[in-house]
Amino acid sequence: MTAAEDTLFFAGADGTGEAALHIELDGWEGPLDLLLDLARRQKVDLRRISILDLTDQYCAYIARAVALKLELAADYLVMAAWLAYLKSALLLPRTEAEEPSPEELALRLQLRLQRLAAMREAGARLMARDRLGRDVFARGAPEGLRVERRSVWECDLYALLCAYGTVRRRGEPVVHCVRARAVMPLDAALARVAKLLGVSPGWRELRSFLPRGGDWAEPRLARSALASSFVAALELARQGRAEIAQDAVFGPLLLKARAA
Amino acid sequence: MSDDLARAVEAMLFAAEAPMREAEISAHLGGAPVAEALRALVADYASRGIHLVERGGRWHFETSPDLAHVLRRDREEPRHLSRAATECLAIVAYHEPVSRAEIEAIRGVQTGRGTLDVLLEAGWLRIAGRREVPGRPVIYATTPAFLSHFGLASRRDLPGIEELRAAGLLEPVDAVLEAAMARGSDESAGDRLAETGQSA
Amino acid sequence: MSDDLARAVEAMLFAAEAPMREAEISAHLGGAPVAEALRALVADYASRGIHLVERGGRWHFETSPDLAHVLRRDREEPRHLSRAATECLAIVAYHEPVSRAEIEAIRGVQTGRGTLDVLLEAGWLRIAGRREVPGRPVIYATTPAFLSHFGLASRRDLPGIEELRAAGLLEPVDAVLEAAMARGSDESAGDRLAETGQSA
Repeated sequence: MTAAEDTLFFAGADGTGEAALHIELDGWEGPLDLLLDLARRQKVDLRRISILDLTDQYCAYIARAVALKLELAADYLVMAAWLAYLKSALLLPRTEAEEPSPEELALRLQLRLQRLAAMREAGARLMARDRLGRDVFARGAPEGLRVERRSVWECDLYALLCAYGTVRRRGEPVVHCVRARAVMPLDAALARVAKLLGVSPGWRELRSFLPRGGDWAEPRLARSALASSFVAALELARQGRAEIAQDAVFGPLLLKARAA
Repeated sequence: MSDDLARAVEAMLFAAEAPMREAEISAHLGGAPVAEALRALVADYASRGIHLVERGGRWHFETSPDLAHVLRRDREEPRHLSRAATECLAIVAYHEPVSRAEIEAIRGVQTGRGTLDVLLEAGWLRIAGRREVPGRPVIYATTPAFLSHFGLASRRDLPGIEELRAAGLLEPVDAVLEAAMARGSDESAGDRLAETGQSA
Repeated sequence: MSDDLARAVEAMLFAAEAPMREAEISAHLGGAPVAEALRALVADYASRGIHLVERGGRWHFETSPDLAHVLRRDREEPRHLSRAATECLAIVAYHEPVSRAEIEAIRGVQTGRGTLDVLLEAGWLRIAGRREVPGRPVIYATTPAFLSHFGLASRRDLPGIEELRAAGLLEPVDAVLEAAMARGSDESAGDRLAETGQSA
């Protein structure tokens, strides 16, 4: 602390005071840091420190810094104001139900200083330990341990046989058989519907135009005949050779030849 | 051991990033003669897991040669054989001995060198010589390890083509799939067909 | 020494590039229990220039601290830590896990992002999750590398941690304050206030 003391009580002793104070302010990390330094100067246990003395020292210090026109961070000034308030509260007769009490505020400040001092001390002790890479050293050139990964391949007989099956299938020539499906082509339907329309004078249901019996009983062929005949009917209507009527939705489709 | 010089030499060689000459060690210790300390250390470590050795005039610690195996650890990692490798293995098993060209002809796909390497490494294939044709290609065959891994007494235990066919393994994928689907959704498929019939 | 297991452990820790957990050592040796061997080695090396030490549950060899002066020559001093960083490190080590706000509450000053970054980069601090309070602040803790760098077997070995704990200096101000205020004006508080009054 002696170095800090020197700078604090520079009082122009060596003519470099102004600069020293400036540097010193840079060196303090905030008001709490400065307060701890001042408290240490009381050379008593932090638990027995006088908050009032501390306040006076801090305020005097800040006042001096201001007189030297040094720029002070706002939080130094806030702390100064707060300490001045704390001092007045401690000195004035107690007002009723003041929360928090000035004693509590003083105690809180003291506890905070103790904690900061404890951590500063702890940090110093930590740094003074025998440190790896500074005081003690690990092996300079370790060979290193190697973990060699070895694959254990997994495969079972079923997978093997499936694979062989796949290979054999792939090797077989691929033959595509497209079976001709029995349908009624549109041309045939057109011819058939046109012919039947010509021989029937009135309305006739579309279904009555369909061929029956034999192969036509097969459902898929029957469906094809119905679809083709319907398209044929639409085509004839478009050509003006037939008329189509349907009385109800999904009702029977009626067909009639149109007088040309 | 209480000899401070030997302790210093010991620590220095331990922390050194490269082997050190006797003169270097001595220079670090203010010129103290270190030959005696080195000799003492060699003796100290003779029966330990670490030895102090001199190589080409430079000293360093190294692990005892008989412990090389503990510095290396094998870890087994189970891995599934790739489809390509499984197919190659199957082809060799059914057709051995075969060359790579023959495997490719049967698979209908090019086969990477790595695929066969995996099977050689797994110990399931071996190189069974060379085929006496132009180019003398290497031919492959299966190993006893292959038989025992797959639980086969001999290659004759591999199911024949007819058996594979019976097991459905040779049917085209579509047919097998269709059959499976039909079997799987019997009643619902039936319903659907009946419906279609009506609506026609 | 003729114990093969101890020799193997010795060689392994000697060759390892990083400190090893007892379980890792054991795994490398096929699961053999190594606690006994480690104890024997610690004793073997106690008076040598190299020591076997445990730091945060991990074992490694390092040079004896009393030989620092021999070895430090022509080695670069590890980067000097700023006062802010030293304080942060101490606060995290003694209070872990802590948030940045908690560090700042103790230091009474804002902590630049860079200060914690330096410690994270050095590998001495790690982010240990988030505190489940509003804002979910990140909390910091020390690493095994911190313990090994500062030669600590565990956080219990932090200098003076027991005394600090006993004195309540590791508890938040609020907690201690409440207790102190609840005690009311016991003698020490009375003294202090009397003193304060006098000095005014």
